[in-house]
Amino acid sequence: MSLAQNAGATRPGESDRPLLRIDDLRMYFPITEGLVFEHHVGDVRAVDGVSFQLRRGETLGLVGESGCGKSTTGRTIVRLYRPTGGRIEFDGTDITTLGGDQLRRMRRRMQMVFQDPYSSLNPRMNVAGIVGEPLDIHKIGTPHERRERVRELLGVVGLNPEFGVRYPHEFSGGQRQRIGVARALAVNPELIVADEPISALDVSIQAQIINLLERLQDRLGLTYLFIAHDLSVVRHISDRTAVMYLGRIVELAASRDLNQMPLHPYTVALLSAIPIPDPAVESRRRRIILRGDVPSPANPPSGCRFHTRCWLRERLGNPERCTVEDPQLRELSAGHAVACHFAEEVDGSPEQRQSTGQGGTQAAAATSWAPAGNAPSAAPAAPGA
Amino acid sequence: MTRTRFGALVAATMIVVAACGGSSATPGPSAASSAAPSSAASTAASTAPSTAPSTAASAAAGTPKDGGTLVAGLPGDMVLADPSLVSDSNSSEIETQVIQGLVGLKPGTNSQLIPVLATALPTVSADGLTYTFTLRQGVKFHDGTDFNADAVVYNYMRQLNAPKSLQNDYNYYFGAVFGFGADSNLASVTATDPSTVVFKLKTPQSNFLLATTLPQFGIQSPTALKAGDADNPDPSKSPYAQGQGGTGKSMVGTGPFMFKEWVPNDHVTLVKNPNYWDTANAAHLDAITFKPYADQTAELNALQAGDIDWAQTISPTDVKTVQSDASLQAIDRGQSCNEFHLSLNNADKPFDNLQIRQAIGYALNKQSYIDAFYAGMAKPADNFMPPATEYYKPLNLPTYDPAKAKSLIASSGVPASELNLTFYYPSDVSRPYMPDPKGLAEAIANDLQAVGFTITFKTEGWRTGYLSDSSVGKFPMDLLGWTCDWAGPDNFLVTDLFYFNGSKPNPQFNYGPADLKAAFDAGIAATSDAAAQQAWGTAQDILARDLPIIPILNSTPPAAAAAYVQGFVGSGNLEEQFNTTWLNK
Amino acid sequence: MALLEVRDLVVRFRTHDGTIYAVNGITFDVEAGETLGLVGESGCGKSVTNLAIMRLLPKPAGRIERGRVTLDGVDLIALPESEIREMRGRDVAMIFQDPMTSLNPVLTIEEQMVETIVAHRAATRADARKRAVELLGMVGIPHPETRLRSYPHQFSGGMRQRVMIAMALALEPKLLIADEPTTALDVTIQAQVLELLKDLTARLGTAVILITHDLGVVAGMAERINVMYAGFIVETAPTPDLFARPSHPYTVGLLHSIPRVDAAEGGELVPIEGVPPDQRRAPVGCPFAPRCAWRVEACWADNPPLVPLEPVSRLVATGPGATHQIACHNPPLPDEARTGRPTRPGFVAAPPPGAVIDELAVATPDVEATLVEFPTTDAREERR
Amino acid sequence: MTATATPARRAAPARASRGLWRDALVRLTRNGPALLGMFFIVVFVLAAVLAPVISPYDPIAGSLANRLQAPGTAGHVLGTDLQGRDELTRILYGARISLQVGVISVLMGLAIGGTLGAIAGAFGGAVDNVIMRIVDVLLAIPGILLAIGIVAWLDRGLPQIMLAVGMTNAPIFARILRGSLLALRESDFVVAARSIGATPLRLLLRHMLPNALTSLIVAATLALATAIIDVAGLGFLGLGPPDPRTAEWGTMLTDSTKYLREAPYLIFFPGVAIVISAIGFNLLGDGLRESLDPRLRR
Amino acid sequence: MAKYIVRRILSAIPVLFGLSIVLFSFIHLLPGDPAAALLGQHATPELTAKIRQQLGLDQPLYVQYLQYLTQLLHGDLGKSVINNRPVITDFATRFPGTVELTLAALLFAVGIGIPLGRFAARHTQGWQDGVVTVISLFGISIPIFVLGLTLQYVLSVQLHWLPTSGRLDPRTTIPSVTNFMLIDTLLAGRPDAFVDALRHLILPAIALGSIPLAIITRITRASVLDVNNEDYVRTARAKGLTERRVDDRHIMRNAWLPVVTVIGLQVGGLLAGAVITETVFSWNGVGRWVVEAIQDHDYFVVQSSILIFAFIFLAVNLIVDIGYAYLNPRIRYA
Repeated sequence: MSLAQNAGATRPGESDRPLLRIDDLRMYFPITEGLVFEHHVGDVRAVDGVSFQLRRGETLGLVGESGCGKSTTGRTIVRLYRPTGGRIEFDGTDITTLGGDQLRRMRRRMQMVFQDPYSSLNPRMNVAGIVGEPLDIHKIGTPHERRERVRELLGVVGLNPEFGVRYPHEFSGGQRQRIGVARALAVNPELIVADEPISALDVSIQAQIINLLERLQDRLGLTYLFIAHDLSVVRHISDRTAVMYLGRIVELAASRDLNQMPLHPYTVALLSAIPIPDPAVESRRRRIILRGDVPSPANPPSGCRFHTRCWLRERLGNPERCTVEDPQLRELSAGHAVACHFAEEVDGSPEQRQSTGQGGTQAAAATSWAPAGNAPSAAPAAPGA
Repeated sequence: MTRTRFGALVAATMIVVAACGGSSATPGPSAASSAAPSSAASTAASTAPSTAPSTAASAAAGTPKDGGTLVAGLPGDMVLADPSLVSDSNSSEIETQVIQGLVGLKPGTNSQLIPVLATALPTVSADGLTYTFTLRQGVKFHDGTDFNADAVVYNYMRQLNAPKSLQNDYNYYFGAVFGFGADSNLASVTATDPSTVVFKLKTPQSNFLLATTLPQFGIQSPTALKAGDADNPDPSKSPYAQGQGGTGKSMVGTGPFMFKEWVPNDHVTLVKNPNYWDTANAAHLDAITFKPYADQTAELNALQAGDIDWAQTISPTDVKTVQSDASLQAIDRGQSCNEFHLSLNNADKPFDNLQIRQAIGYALNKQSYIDAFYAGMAKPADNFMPPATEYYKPLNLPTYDPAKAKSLIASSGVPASELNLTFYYPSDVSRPYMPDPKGLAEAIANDLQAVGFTITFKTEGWRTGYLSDSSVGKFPMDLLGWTCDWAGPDNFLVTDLFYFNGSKPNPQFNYGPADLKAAFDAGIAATSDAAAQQAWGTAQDILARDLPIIPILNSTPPAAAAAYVQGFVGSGNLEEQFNTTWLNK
Repeated sequence: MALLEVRDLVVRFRTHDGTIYAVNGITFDVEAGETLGLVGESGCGKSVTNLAIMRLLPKPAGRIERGRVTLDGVDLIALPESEIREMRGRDVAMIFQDPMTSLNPVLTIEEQMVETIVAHRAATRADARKRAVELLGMVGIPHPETRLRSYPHQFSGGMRQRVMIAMALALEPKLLIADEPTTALDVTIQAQVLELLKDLTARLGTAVILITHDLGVVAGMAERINVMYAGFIVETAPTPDLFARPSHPYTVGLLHSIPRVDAAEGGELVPIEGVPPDQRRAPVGCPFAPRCAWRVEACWADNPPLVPLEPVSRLVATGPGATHQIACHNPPLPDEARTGRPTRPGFVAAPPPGAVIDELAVATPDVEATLVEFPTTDAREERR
Repeated sequence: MTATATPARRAAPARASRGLWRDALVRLTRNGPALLGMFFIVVFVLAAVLAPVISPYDPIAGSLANRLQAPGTAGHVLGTDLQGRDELTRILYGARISLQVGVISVLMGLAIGGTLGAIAGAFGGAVDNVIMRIVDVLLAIPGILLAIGIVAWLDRGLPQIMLAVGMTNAPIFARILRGSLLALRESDFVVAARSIGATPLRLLLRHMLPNALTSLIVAATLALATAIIDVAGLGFLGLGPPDPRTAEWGTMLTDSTKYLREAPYLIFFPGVAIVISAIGFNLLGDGLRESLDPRLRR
Repeated sequence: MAKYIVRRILSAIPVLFGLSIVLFSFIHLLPGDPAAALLGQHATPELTAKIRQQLGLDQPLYVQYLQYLTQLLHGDLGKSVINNRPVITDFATRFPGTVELTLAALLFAVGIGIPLGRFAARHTQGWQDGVVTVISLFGISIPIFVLGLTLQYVLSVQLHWLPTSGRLDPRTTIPSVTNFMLIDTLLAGRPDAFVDALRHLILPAIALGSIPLAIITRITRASVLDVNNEDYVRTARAKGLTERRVDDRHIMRNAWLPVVTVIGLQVGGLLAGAVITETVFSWNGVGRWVVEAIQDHDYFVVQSSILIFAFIFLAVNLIVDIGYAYLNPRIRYA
């Protein structure tokens, strides 16, 4: 089976099955204490009940601030950790507790791209060795075939195929990230978990990698779980976006919907906090400044985890429900789920409109300048549209 | 006196004692004469090579001044503060300053007896079994109690009836000379009046008086001994033996110096006895501090730096350095009372072959060792005992002749495979008779290799196996020597070398023909000088005939001192009294 | 006379690997009370510029080779060490990127704040302490009295940066240099800190040099922006001008490299190709030429000076009316700036002279070309 | 505006690609002190290897007649020793012993400590805990005492000395290796390899060990210096090789202290030999540290 | 902090436990009959049998080990086979000597090493740094006994500047109270003896301190340079603090941390070095005792002194760790 054949295709009889199904995934890291014998005194609830599905060929963005559990979710999915609870189903197979050879075989089908292009490549291996390692491990092809494949992979990610003999330290950050992508592609994976693949890169390089990932997806029919803290990047690349806060998904929607019609107070605040490279927009925007810091995942607040910082709750006169009842993710409109008791109150609020700079009376006309392919939406999103 | 060779020696001397005949022994030659120290010096002059240092006796010019502290370096620390319980030379050297016996050695000699706490040498019964001593009056122990006949009896009886646990390990010399309890050759010690003590022996014992000069037979204050629990079966629990409490509590004798303090591994301090009975020979020094030094280099360094005033033994090769330093003086002890030999186990191949043993004798260039390691302060040995020993005679032993050695090896018929010799040397020590065992071993090996032997070296620590393993014959060939306890032929030929255990010879050499045993028995039992001369002469001839081991040399180990140290009288047994010593500064 | 005047500043580092050409002759002014944005990617020289102003370049490697820096007319470079030290903290203060590493971990916040005040004012420790409490309250730290006794690690990142701000503003300096003050922070915390910074500096009338790689941050904060590349200022303009008419290919590239959160869906990003220049080489020609889509022959040999975008009668260096200047031989047309690519018919970027430069070996991804011959997976694997 | 006038832009030098090891080697060859260290080491290795070629004399057999010839005496550049053997020859043969004991003891230490450290670092958890407690115990015993204890226990002899010195290094190596491995276990590239499906053995051998090796190599080089000193120290304490004729520097020096005043050069030359070779390895070790980890350079 | 200390103390227990097993094995795995080995030259069949019984060698190993452990916990370290004194008695008189020596050496190493390291760090590009580097290189490359013998020969034997060996001029007698010469001389009201004791201490302390000196110099230099590159030092300078304050307060307070750890680790090296130093300078301490004991096969002494040395090493490192924690608020308030 060639990569070309794989591209965008589904396997027979697998048509509607999601490639990845995550159900109530929980990943706790124990906190131990003790003078002589360590005993378990609590957990860092890095991931605490996350559910979503990922269709073949789709990109799901997972966004949130540091410590929200997005990276842990990604790593748990590729089974770098053994989950504390919940279920991970890959292409119909439960891989939650898979081990040994079975897991190793499964790993061929899901690969990861890491954040730091400097630390994620073994400095003692040359590029050919790094990119070819998955082939080695899974004993794919003859040595000659592997060499050829590595050369091709380097070409695919935009590197000179002759660079295989070089070592990682001889490359710049962007080039290294390309090597990381090539490594992930080596065994024709179906799912790629990209864990903040661009946040360590210079601005001018980020676009190169984003474009590379998008093109590869188009050509090879890849499915991405794209993890990042930057909502604008996630939104750009993802079909759907999930926003995480303290180990939970608080909002999950089509990326377009999420940006134009955020329904969770946190998402609204997050969007509003992102600076927009446009002084005209910036000058009219009013940011929602969240109070304080994210609480510790070892001791999450009761009820809604966001209630300690929630602007909406304050506005609504601090309803008790927020501190008592844990809001479940509920679908407010088609494909738009949110975990907030009062999400309806968000919709149409000035905060919602202002969050993306579309508030106020003027529309796009007032925008001083915008790149063509990167322009603000023509009109403010219609509430509930 | 040196010993640490307990087990073997005990056995040896017990036999000697048992073998003693019933005749009286002459207590040393020209014993009671009070010859001037110059006689020692003249002996020294005859043995010392031209490069040898001046003797201390000749340096003792001028009028002695009183006062000052002498810091003396010794090769090791004192072991216990009770001389009756020690057998090592360091303890003995210290304790001999404090504790006196009934008789002693004339300063500067190894075998001339003089009375000390006795008014004269004892009268001996014709059968040689009864010795009667008349004691000095008015002598007081350092704790103020009186010295008298009861004290003498107490001291001997305490050792005779020593607790079992002390008998071999601690009361070594008493055991060696007399034996304990019912097995002892000492039948009784009685005080007939406060100034008379009578010793009765079961069999005559020719070495009785000479042996009694050792500090191990010194008289200590019974009061202090009792107060300090000196007879505790575990000396580590005895305040007396541990030197606790200072003057009058520990090491309490009658000598010119008194014990003051002992800081283990650091120093022992003695102070002048202001009430010494022999006012003419009272100490000049206010105090002596003995410091242990692990090796001779450190000791000499300390001497050069002025940390110490006197060093008991320095390496002979350093004599030149000392002489070139105007602030120092080297001290020649005059005559040798030691021997150094190459031990051969005659039970091992190829040492069972006389021609091989002789070949080894011819192979060794003794003079070259003397030149290299002794700075000339030794003589090639031509006997198994030093020349100053009674009844010594030259034996014309093989001298350096490698060609002859080779031809002897050839004619011996020993196959080449047996010419590989395993050679033991002690790794961590220097002795008065072998200042550099390692260097000597290498030089000897070199000579042996030159005539066709090959050498495999092995080593053990001096105290940690070398002595014990050597004494039971585990080594085919090794280096060993002996510094005399007393300068009699028995002390070298028998005690040191070729004693018999019943009819079994010393396992160290596995050599002992019947005629040798007969000669030894005759020598010890001899009641006249002529008989003794005859017997010991025969024994020496037999040894020369069989050459069971290879005597190498007799050395005169040098001491060194600061130039201002005066009046010191050296002695071949390395156990000098410091009462004549004074500081010219 | 502007508050700060920087003239032809050249900074180099001497290292084992040779000289690093960090800042290559830059000139700019900061007016009192003004906020100037200094934008560029890592290694463009923006931080070095400011360390040079403070005379805090790492010794002995970093050296100011040339140039003049005056603050209120005082030549900072000629100043003796003791006097420049006096000015630090009092006249010019700095805050840095990582508030964790910028605060001394073994000293309490109190010690660190008090020493700053005491170093410049003849204040007693008690007075200084009172002032510290006041400052912490001012930057929004709850319970300043007790928090003063804490150590840096007992604060969160955002709080630490607030402490840094309080410390920097303790003596009400005329100029605050904020070097990527929010880069290490989460976006919601960044919003808090930026708000605070804006608010306080406005209140105190402090001029700010805001260093950042994020055009979004400066868009909302700065009145004027210098875009730096490879140790040069390549474009300078009042903020509205710059965004209204980005005119240097690098500025255009930057704006096309990041998706906007308010952007309409779709649209591909237009990245700047290649990698930033190796600063161990002496700059020759335009430093951006190897990555530039608009480069012409002259770019390879000749580094264009910073000149007004349009002819002006009088060059205005600072303030909201400052002249828009760029350093480019062939600036993109407004339409091209909008698409991010040269659209002039028949235009081809000038090929490099001589040997192919290493960096250029990185090509656009060659996805199409290599889809044919991938080795098949191991048959044995498939059967299992 | 051209800031600096440099004649022409030079094209990037076409250079062969090289790994970190080769990079490090290149850096090493530019490190003056390290080169000096290597020079000393090369001299001593050559001395050790070529001793019989350089010197016509027998290092073992001597002649008392020829003893203590002063340095510079015809035919004896460094004089002769107590047994009349050529001192230069002894020094040359001593290099053999020192280097041999040094290298083998360090290898033993690496074998023991490396294995312990690798197991502890690779497995972590309880295994790590047990091994590290053992290492702590060994580390708590001051080095030379451990060596003395081992020699006292196993008797004197070159193999015992090698083992003794090796054992003093083993816990240090174990700790270094384990530390690096534990750090590497969590490093991104190891996680990356794990996510690809690499087996634990592969992770250890291909990813962790090669990266942990640098610190171990530096430690081993520096340990060579201490090994030479430790061996000499054992000789000084009288626990050197049992054959007194053995040309071992420490023993040579110690034996000569008795003759310090007669022949100070007999202490000086072995002393210098020990110091110079220790300096050689120390310089090389420092150089390696710098070149293997360029961040350390200043 | 208290919790940290308790945990740190408790963590030393398994090490001591392990150590006791190692040392127990040391005696019991000696080649041949331990009783015979213990007796050495004294060995006679009866005595051997007696010792076997005394040592409980006829019992199963684990019983023997438990006995050994019980004795240890009661402070019974056995008896010397050479002089039959309880090990603890001799130890008490010798140990202060070793402590005095190691402390002096440590003081020398720290007192000179840290300023030297700071000095070098301040002049990294200058010749001063080169000189310091060479000094520290020699420091770690010269064996203690070579340095010790050289110092002794030149400064004492040839120049008579300082005494060659020992702890006090043997002509001076002062009562032993603490066995710390410097304290005892003062207690005895003998300032002259105090000076003399100090003079005796100089050469051994230099010889012993040379290696730690070199290491502390290097680590201080490296640490100061490291900290000098830290952001907070840049902050401190940017605040306009004087260079001196930056140095003392911001750089050194942090640079201390690795130095403190290294100083703790050096104690092990010092104790090991004391073995050789005390031999060279005839210093009456535990180190020389161990060497003599090994030569004498006095295994209880060897066993006990290794145990005590290790215990001290652990204790010092415990103290150092606590000191580190105290200096480092990140641990203090963890």
